[in-house]
Amino acid sequence: MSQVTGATGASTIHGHGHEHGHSPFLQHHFAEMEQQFDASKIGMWLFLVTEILLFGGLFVGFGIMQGKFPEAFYEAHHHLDWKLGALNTVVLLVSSYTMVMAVHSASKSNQKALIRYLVITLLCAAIFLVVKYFEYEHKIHDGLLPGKFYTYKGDHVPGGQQATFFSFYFMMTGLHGLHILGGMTVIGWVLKRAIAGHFNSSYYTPVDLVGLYWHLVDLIWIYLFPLLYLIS
Amino acid sequence: MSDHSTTAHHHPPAKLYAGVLAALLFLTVITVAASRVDFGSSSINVVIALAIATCKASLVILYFMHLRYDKPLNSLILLTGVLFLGVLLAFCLIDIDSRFPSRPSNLKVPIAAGAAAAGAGAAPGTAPAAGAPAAGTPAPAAAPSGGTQPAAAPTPSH
Amino acid sequence: MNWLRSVMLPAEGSSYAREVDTLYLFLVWLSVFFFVLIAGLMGWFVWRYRKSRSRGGPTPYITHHTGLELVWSVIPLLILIGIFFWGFHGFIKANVAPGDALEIQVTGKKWLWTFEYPNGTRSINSIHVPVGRPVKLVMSSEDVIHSFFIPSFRVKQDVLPNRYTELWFDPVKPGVHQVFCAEYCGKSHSDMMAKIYVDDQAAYEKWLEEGDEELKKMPLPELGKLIYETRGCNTCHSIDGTPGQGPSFKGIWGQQHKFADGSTAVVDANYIRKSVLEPQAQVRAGYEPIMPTFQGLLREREILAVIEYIKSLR
Amino acid sequence: MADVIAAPGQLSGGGTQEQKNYLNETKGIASWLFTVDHKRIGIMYLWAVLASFFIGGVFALLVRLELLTPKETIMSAEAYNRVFTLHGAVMVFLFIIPSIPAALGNFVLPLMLGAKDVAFPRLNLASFWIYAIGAIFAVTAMVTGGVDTGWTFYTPYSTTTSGAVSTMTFAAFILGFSSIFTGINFIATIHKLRAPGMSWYKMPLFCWSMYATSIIQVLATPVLGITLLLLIMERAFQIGIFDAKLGGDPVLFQHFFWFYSHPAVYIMILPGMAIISEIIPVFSRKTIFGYKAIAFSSVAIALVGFFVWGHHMFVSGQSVLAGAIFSFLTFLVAIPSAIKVFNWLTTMYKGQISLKTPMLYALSFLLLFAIGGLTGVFLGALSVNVHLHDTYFVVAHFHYVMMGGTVIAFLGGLHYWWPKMFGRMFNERVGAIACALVFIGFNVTFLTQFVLGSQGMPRRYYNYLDQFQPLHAFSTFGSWILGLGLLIAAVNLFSTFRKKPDAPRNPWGAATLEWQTDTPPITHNFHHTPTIDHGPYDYFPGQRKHA
Repeated sequence: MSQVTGATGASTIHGHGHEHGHSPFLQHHFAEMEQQFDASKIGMWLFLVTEILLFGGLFVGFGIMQGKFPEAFYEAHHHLDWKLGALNTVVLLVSSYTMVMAVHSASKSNQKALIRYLVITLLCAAIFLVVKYFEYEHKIHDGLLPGKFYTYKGDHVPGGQQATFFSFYFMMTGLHGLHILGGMTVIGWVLKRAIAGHFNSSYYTPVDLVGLYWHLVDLIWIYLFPLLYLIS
Repeated sequence: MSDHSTTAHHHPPAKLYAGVLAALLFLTVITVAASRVDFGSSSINVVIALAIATCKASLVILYFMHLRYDKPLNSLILLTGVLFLGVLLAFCLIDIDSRFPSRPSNLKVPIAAGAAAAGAGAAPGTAPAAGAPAAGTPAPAAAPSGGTQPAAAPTPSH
Repeated sequence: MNWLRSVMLPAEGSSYAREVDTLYLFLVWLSVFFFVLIAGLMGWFVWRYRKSRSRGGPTPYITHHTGLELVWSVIPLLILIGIFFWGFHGFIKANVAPGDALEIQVTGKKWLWTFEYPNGTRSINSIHVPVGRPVKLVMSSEDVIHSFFIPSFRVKQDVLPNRYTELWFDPVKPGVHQVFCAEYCGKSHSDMMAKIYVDDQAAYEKWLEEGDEELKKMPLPELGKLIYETRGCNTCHSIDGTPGQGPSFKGIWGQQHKFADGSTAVVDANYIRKSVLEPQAQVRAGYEPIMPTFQGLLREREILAVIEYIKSLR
Repeated sequence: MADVIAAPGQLSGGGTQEQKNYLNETKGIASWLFTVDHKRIGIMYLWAVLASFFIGGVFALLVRLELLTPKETIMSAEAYNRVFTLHGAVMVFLFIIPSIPAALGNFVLPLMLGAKDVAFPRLNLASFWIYAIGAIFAVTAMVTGGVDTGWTFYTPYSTTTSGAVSTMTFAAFILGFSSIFTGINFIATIHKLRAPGMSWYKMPLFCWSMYATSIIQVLATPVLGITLLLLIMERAFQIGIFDAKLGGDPVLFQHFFWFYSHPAVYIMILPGMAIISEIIPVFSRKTIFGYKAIAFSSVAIALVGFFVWGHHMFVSGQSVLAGAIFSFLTFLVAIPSAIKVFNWLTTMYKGQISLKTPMLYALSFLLLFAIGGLTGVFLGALSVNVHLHDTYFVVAHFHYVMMGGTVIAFLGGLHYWWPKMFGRMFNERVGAIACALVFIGFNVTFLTQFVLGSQGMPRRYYNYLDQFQPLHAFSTFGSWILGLGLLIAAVNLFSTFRKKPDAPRNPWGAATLEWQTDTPPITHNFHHTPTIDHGPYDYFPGQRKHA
């Protein structure tokens, strides 16, 4: 309950209709920008926690199934190309960097740099998806598909747990891929608004929040990469 | 009325972000290297891989997501979320790992989906369960069904 | 005190049941005490401090009373911790079977229970056990999760498809005990019942060799009807013509039946005997090959009884 | 505001001419369906939730009617399995989880905090729309073949049975997001939009309980989302995580499901407690006893509630160690609930108690929730749980807590805030009769089920042994009385729309902020932002010497 001061801290003069340079983006039910910014940050972090728990459920399921069938999972992970995984990790880390630079330049009202960094971030995301496409295409070709579509014949460890591994592989990377797509559309929306000049040092909340979301997507990949690609 | 321009949100210098990126890339190299080395049992390997990933994650959270410069409530929210994810993992593991798969001493007919009540010595005549293929199922009876094998104790599933 | 036990709980079948009952009755009286305390206080406050009786002045401004609040937090906590250990003690007893128990293997399958004794005899939906000797059931399921529940022994254990679960009881006096399936498992979940006959040693020995006494004297069609209802035939074969998971028995005697492999045969004694003992050999067209074999489950006389019963279903 | 709160009834003379308020400011369907006003969204949620309650109630009456006699009474086994499943699913996902937080909470929380609206109004509207889409999926599942797996969707039955299981699980998945959005909204609102001067301990206890409920909604619902997603994947592609034949573990589904579903029962009861914490002090005209105890108990229930889900699985093949840990933690989570009941009881000591309809419902809540809580102790004790698990004892226990607790509190809150919402007073006498009928019908229906369950009658049984028939018949008669009582309460409330708004600004003389503004409130809630000079339960001036 540390957050006690809340809205009352700063402002003494209150009430209706007291205009003193309100930004056009201040919504009617907030007293001033600081309160609106904090509220949106709380909302965003709560949303990020729900994402962490959503992916967390998958990670826990994967961890338990790996605990039950370690040899089958170790055997199955050889089909994954760790070099492509590492490349994707680097691509996402760079995109995180460019995203945070975008937020930084937005806070400095540097519109050109903001637009440049957002475009680079979008490009990195696109590269990530292209690499992902190659990985999937290779798996589909070999028949390493989830559940009942698993037609790969060369399993050494009996019992068919490789299919479970690939079920988890496709669910985790698939859900993550969907979140990347979601992230790209949202960055596109922020880019459109940046070009329209909506953001300056006193109001760049959307850029900040989209940045938080993008870093979370990168965070999930940081955990996905070692757990899926580098089982030893 | 406090001036609500950028001083309200402290922003570190741009060079710090470049340093953090370099650290992250370096840690990625370490992750790949660590996976090459076998640190004894597979669980230790997983713990080390997770430790490195957590370092990278905390770098991203603290600097890229500004959690270090933000109001403490946001970190409290994140910590609560991660804590309850840990609760889910811990309590599931308490149950699933501490469950010993009990085996009957007099088991003659392995419990496989296909091998319901095969007759003693009579024709194999396996009557597979509704709809399930008669193929040998993995858990727990890896042994083929039917027949008079001596106590075909199934390999434990875990 | 015993009137409450007889009203609330089924008759005790095993020694373990007594321990559960004492904790259960303790909890009943504890709940009655707290409920009367709360209801009584509430009733008294509502009557004593009703609006029409008050003088209308400000009510006392009592915000908290640390002592009182500590009392009603710590005391319930201690009581509950006590109940935890009592419950845990009973739970340990229910989970660890004695070494010399008679081990019977149970298989749950959609809507019937099959049992197998150490000496190989099998039975469906009913078992006979000697009184005084603990019995351990080792259970697993062939399709979905079921749950083996014996109210009079106060024991219950889920039956899982991927592993064995155990349940044990030691019957104290002869009698018949009802078994329910307690985990929802589909259409005939409520018909998936079995019976445990607790016999004294002599009766148990006799049963092991040649089966029940009164079944011998029963006329064949009537015995056939009893087997139809108790051995699980009714869960798949109807007798009113409506097809279920298996074909209906109504009026099939003497009919020409087509099989999945195209061949046909007239329904007669041999046809029924073959489909009882080797159901997979000839499966009727349009039906799944899911019928379990009754080889070793039905004695010779019981198969004859089933044939007579089907013959009687004109 | 010199004198604190006028005694009830003095502030009469409400809406003589047609005052401008949130109901009549803008007209037309579009102004409702695309509103971002938290009050209108609350009202829309209210109608949707009452409709779901009606549908779920009809299914309940059908279940009880079928159980009047052992064999077939009015429907076949498959039909019965579908009806009891839909009763469970509709009541849980469509009614009881959104009912108090989204319907009453949306309306009242910003008013109580002195705010103009919730923190994210558009997210609030999105939450309602997602609820509507989820409800449509649920109805399609009902129509296209129904679901016969029970509202718990246990595998491997749910992955091998026919029927629209995937559609219903997808509906529950979508409804989960509606619940998450409400939770996010309320946490941000409570943190950032309290009126000036309203510290955390001057906030009404309703807001504390809503805060605790939102914590659970945000932390538990995503795990339900991923569990249902895995279930759909298992049904569609046999991915082999829950299916035993492919090496999966059905008990793992139960762990994931109950990790959400036990905190979900606290999502259901905490809002009920929130309303009781508001009603009892008002109708006793006495300040709440143990404000901080009740506030912290709410948050404690929310947090400890995440550690106890294993008591649903004592006999499911769970290990003895896990059983012991879950049983011990279950007893810990029972303490805060007990503390709250004792605090409400002590609030009434030396008060001036007026038995208006909301208070009657609050008193019924105290009795029924006490029984519900005490029977929970039976199910927490390990050895007794082995006998009582999956029997009618469990059915009676959770109906006492969910229906006797949350639904009775919901009815109390509905009557309490009805004048504020629609500006019309309901008939007290008819309200009292309805409450009495509901109380009697409820007890007749469910007290018998405790006996049924203890005697070993398993739950979800279509056909039962003849020895249980008298008790089942008695329980079915009770369900008719309960149904009648609810019908009378509904007619009593809806008939208020036939007359002109006649409710005074503060009919009950409450001290919380929502009763200081107009009845029904204007769109922006307050003419000018309220300043806090008295506590939420200070009914007499100058009493608050020490904060």
